[in-house]
Amino acid sequence: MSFVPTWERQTDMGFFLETLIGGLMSGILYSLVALGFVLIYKASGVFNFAQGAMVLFSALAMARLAEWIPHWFGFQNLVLANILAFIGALMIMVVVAWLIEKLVLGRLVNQEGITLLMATLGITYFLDGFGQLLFGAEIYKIDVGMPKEPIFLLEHMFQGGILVNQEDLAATVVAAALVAGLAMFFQYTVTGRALRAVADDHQAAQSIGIPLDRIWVIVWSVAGFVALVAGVIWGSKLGVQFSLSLIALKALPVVILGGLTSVPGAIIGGLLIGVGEKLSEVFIGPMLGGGIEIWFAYVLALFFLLIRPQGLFGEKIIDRV
Amino acid sequence: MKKPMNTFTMAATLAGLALSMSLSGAAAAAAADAKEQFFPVLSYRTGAYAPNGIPFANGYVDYLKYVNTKGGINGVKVTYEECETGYATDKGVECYERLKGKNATVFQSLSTGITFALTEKVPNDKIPLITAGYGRSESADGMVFKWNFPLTGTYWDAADVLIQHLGKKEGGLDKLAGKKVALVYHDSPFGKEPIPLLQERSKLNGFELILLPVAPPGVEQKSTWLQVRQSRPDYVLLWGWGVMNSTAIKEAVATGYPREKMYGVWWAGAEPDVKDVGDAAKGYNALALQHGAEPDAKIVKDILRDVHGKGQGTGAPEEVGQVLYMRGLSAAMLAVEGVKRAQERFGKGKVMTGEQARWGYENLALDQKKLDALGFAGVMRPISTSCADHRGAGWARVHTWSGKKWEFTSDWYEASEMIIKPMVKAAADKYAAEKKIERRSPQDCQS
Amino acid sequence: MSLGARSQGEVILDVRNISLSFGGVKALTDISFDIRNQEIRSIIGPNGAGKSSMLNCINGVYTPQQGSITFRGQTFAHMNPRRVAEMGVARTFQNLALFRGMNVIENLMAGRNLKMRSNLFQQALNIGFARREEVEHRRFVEGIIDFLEIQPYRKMAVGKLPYGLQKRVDLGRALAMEPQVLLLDEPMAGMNVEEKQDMCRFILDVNDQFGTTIVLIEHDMGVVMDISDRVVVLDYGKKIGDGTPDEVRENPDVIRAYLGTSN
Amino acid sequence: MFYRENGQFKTSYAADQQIFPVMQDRLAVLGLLVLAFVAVPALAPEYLFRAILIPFLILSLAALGLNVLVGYCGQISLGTGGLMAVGAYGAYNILVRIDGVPLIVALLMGGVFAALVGVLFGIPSLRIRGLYLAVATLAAQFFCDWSFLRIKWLTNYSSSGSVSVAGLNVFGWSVDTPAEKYLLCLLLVCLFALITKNLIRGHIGREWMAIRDMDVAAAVIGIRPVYAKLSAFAVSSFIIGVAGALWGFVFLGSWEPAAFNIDRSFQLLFMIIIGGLGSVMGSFFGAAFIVVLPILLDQGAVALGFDTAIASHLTLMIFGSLIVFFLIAEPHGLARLWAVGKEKLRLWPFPH
Repeated sequence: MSFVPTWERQTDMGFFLETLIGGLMSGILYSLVALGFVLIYKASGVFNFAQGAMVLFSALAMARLAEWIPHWFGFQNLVLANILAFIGALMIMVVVAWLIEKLVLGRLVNQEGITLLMATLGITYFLDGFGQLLFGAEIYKIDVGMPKEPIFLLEHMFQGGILVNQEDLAATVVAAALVAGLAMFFQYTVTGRALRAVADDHQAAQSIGIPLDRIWVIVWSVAGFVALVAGVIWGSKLGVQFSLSLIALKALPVVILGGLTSVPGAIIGGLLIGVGEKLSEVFIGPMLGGGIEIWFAYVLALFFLLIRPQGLFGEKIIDRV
Repeated sequence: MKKPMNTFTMAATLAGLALSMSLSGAAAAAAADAKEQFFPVLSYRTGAYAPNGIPFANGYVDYLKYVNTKGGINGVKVTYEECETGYATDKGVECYERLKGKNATVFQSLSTGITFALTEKVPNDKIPLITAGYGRSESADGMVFKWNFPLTGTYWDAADVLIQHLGKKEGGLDKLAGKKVALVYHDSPFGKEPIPLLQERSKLNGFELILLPVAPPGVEQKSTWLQVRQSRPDYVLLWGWGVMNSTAIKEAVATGYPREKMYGVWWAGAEPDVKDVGDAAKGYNALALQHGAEPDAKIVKDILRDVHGKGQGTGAPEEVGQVLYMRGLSAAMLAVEGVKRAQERFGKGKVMTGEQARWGYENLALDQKKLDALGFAGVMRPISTSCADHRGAGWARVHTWSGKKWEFTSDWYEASEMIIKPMVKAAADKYAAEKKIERRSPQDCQS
Repeated sequence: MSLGARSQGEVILDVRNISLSFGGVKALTDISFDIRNQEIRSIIGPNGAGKSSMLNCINGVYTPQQGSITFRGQTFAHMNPRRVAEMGVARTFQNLALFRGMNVIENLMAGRNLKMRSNLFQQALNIGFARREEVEHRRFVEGIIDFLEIQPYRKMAVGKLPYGLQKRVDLGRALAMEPQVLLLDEPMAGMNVEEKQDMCRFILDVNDQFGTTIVLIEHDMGVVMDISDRVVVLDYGKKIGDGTPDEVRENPDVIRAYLGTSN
Repeated sequence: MFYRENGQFKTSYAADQQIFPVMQDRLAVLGLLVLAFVAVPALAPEYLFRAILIPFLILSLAALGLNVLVGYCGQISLGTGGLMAVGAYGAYNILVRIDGVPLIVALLMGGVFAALVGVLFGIPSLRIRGLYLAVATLAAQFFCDWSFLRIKWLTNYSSSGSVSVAGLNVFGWSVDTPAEKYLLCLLLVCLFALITKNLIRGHIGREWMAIRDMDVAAAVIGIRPVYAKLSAFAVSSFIIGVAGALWGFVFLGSWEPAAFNIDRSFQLLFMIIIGGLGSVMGSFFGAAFIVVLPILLDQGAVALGFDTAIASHLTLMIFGSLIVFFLIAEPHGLARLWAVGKEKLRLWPFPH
C-alpha cells in the first residue's frame, strides 16, 4: 500500500514558504547547469549550448553503465555499480571534452561569438544522436537510493506544516556543495587561477606560459563533470530520457541574469529564477490560465537586463573610440 | 537572387528525388503487378516521446509481419515501410508525402499534431487516416470527416468514461457535486482535447474542474504539483504522453498525493510510464482503450510463436503483450481488417486502393466471433462503423498498476452518447463552416 | 594664408568647464577652450591626457558630468550625437572606426545619410525618387573619391585596404557630411612620411577650399606646429596650455609635461 | 572565359548600382527564373513540391527576414519561431474575422502583426547587446508560444487550440495543386528577395550595416540607433511573419503553436549562419542545405538498410558534424564560397 499523507489545509504563509523553498531547490539545480555555461564562457568565450546535451549524454552513460557493469563483471552491489558507472561516465565526459577541444574549438579560435554558439549547437545535435545511438532512446533509471517520500517541517508553526521532499533536499545539498566547491576551485587552486587568467586575457595568459588548449580541455572536463552531476540528480528524479537535454533552456535566463562571466552571478541568478518562476506560476499563473513559468523566467531576466545590460555581476561595457 | 538558390537546390533536390524515387519506384511498381498491399508506418523511435513510440511501432509492424505468416490478406501480401517522424509535424508531413506515392493504404500518425496536418491532405490524396484513440474528437462525425477514422474512441469518450468511473467510486454521479477534479494536461492540442467535455460534465454533475497545464515535454512539474497540493483536489486526471507521465507520478510521490486518486488517459497508462517508478506508482489508475496489457491473449502467443519464434520479431520478446505494444497491434489489426472488409465488396484477393480501403473502414463489422477468430478474444470488443459514426465503439475500462503489472480494476463503461453526440456535431459543423465544405449526402455514403 | 586673420574669426564652438569621469576615474577636469570659424585648432597632450574623451564629449558619445558646450550660440549641457551631426560637426577616429563590412563607396554614402530623404517604402520598391536620390548622392561621393584620390578602391571592402588608405576613407566619410567643423582624431597616426604629407595636404585643402573649421588631435609636433592656428594642451585631463604654436612652444608647463620635470 | 565583364562599361551611376552589374549574371538569373517559374512546375513530381520545394521556399523567406536582422543589422534573435507563429495566427484571424478578405491581404496582415510584435521585442536591443540580446529574444519565443496556446480568442475558440484554413484563393486563382502552391510561394519569395535587395543597397540598408559594424561611429555620423535597429526589427519581422503565414496556410494547412517552437528559431539561425550572414543568396543556400540535407541523409541511411531509429540518430550526428565542419571550413558561409568561386571563374583561365 503506497504512502498516503494526511494533508491538513495549510495556512497561506505555510504554502508561500513551501513554494519559496521549492523554488530555491529547483533554483540551485539551475545554478548548477548555469555554472557549466559560465565556466566555459569565462575560459574560452564560448556560449556553450551543448551543456544540455552534455547533461543528457552523461546521464545516459551513467544510467546504462550502472546497468551494464554488473553484467560485465557479474556482481550485484548497487552502490559499487553506481560508483563505477559514475567514474566511467566521468571518463567518457573527459574524452568528449578533449575531442571537442581538438576537433572543434581548437579550429575555431578567434571566431565571432555567434559562430562558436552555432558550433556548440552542432555539437548538441551530434551528442543527441550519438548518445541515443550508443545508449538507447528509451527511459532509463538512475537509482542512487535517494529517499522519495516527503517530510513535513514546522508543523507546530504552520497548520499543515511545510512539505519538503527528501530527494529534493538531498539534491539541493549535493548541488549546493558542488557549487560551493567549484567557486572555491576557481578562487584558490592553481588551475583555478590559471582559468581566470585565461578568462581575463587569452594573449596575456599564453605569454606567461599558460597552455590554452590544455586549459580548455580542463574547463570542458569540469563542465562535463558538472553536467554529469546535474544529470545524475535530475536523472534519479525524473528518469534519464531525451528531454533532460532541455535543462539547457532552463539555465539560459539564469546565465544572462547573473552575467555570463560571473560565478556568483550564476548562483544568485539560479536562485532568483527558480524562486521567480515557481512563485509566478503558483500565484500569478492561475489568473492567466497557467503554464507561464517558462516565459516568465525569460521576461524576468529581460527586465533585469534592461536595468543592467551586462547582467547582475557581468563586467560593464564602455564604448572606446 | 534566384541564381544560386536554383542551381543549388535543383542539384540537391534532384539527388533527393533520385533517391526517393529509386526507393519508392521499385516498391510502387512491385505493388502493382505482384499482389501487395502497402502500409506506410509513421513511427517515432527517437526524441522525447521515443519510450512510448517504440513499443507502439513494434506492435504495429509485428502484426503486419504476422499477417504475412498467415498468407497475407486473402492471399495479398502485406508490405510496409517505416518513416521516422520524431513526433514533429513537419517531419511527419514529409514522411506522409514520401510514402503516400507508393499506393499507401492508410496512415496512422500516433501524433495529434501530425493528425491535424494530415487531415487537411488526405481528402485530396484519397487516403484514409486512422487515429485509434487520439486525433480530433469531432472527426467521429463521418459526414464531415470522410477520411478520418478515430476508431474505438476519442478523447471525449475517454474523459466521459473517467468521470463515469469517478462517479461510480463516489457512489453515483450525483455524489460528484462539490468535489474537486484537477486535470493535469500536456499543454498542446492533445492535452486540451478533453477540456470542453470535462467542462460540460462539471456543469452537469456539479464538480469543480481545475485546469493545470504542463509545458511539453513535461519534465518540469514542480509548480503544477504545488498547485495540486494547494487546491487539494479529490481526483487528478492525468492527460500526458511520454516522459510527462512518469514525471507526474514521481512528482505525486514527491508531494505525497495518493496515487489511488490519480487517473490517466489511455495514453498515460502503459509500462514506460510507471516501470521506473516501480512500487511508488502502486495504485495509480489509467484508462485502457479496451485492451490493457494482454500477455495471455491468443494473438500474443501466436505472434511470439510465428514472428518472434522465427527471429522476425521487431523488438524484444518480453515487450510483446505490453500495453502500448498491444495498442500498436490492434491499430494494425484494424487497418488490415478494413482492407479485408473492402475486399468483400471490391473483390477478394485484390489489392485495395486507399479509396476502396476507406469504404472498408466506414463499414467495419467486427463482431465478437471475428475478433475471437483473430485471437483478440478479451482484448477488444466488437466495432461497427458507419457513414455517420467513424468511431465504431466507445468502450473503455480502468486498469491499475500493482507495482509489477497493470490489472483491470473496473468493468466496461460506454461513453454517454447523449452528451458527446451533440458536441461532436457542433464541432464538426464549425469545422465544415470554416473549411467551407458540405456534409456528405446519403448517396455519397453508398460510394 | 595669414594666421592672424583666421584666428580673429568669430567663435563657433565654445567649450566651458567640462568635467568627465568614469566611476571614480577623472578623465577631464574643468576644461575650457573655444574654436573660431575656419581655423585649424589642435589638441595635443601625452597619451591618456583625455584628448579623445574631449572629442567624445563634443560628439555626445560621452556625457560630461559638468560644463557646457556652445555651438553657434546654442548652449548644451550635453549633446546627443544625432544633433551634433545635424549641426554640421563631423569626426574621424583614432583607431579606425570604418564600417568594415562595406566597400569604400558604401562607407562614404553612409556619411550622406543625413541628407537622404526617401522613406522605407520608396527604397523598398526602388521607385523614381529613391533611385534618383541614390544617383545624385553617388555623384557627390564620387567627387570626394576624386578629391582623396582613391578611385581605384571604390568597390573594395574597406577592411582589405592598407592602413593609410583606410584613414583616407575615414576622412572621406566625414567629408561626405559636408561638415562645418571637422574633428580629426590622430589622422596621421602610424603613417609614413609620404602618407602624412598627403594627409596634411588634404586637411589644408579642406580647410581652404570648403572653409571647414578643423579640430586636430595629433602627436606629430612638427605637423601640429606647422598647420595649426592655435593649440590646446591637455595633461592628465587638465588644460595646461592654450595659444598659438609659438606661445605653446614657450609654455613651461607644456615643456615639463612633454620632457618630464628633469630640466 | 565566358564569365567576364570586359567591355561592359558603365556609362551611368544608375547602371553601376543595379543588382546584377555583370551582364552574364543578368542572363543567368533570367534563365533560372524561367526554369523556376516554367520548367519546374511542368516537370517536378508531387513529392518534390510538397516535401522539399515548398518548405524550402517558405523557410528561405523566413531566413531572408532573419538575415536582415542578424546579418545586416547585427542583432541576434532567437525569437524567429514565435514571430512566424504571430504571422500565421495573425493571418488566420484576419481570414476568419473579416469576410471575403483576399488571401494576399491576410498574409500581408500576418506580416504586419509580426512586425508590430517584432518591434515590441526589439526595444530591449537598444540597451542589450550580443548574446544577452539573443537569449532575451527567447522571451518573445516562449511568450508567443504560450499566448497561442492559452488565449482562446486568438485561435477562434477552437477546442484544441489548433486552427486550419479553407481552400486558398488569390484573386480568383484557387491555389490547391502542389504546383500552384509552389508558384504562390515562389512569387512571394522573389518579390521579397527583390525588396530586401533594394532596401540593403539603399541608405536604410547602409544604416543597418553601419550599426552592425561600428555603432558608435554610426551614431557620430548622424544615424539614430533607435530608428535603424527598430526598422530592421520591423522589416525582418514582417518578412518572417509572412513566411510564418505561408508555413501555416500553404505547407501545413492546419497547425498548432508547436509548429513554430524554438527548434524552428534555431533552424533558421542555422540557415543564415551556414548560408552566410549578410547575404541574400546566403539565405537561400542555407535554407536549401538545412531543408534538403536531413531528408537526403535520412533516406540515404534508410536506403542503406539501417532501421529508421538508427538512421535518424545517424542523421543527427552527421548533420551536427557537417554544421561544425562548415563553420570551420568557411565561417562566412556558403555565400562566401560561391563568391570566391565566381571570382575564380571571372579570372579563369588566367590566375591573376
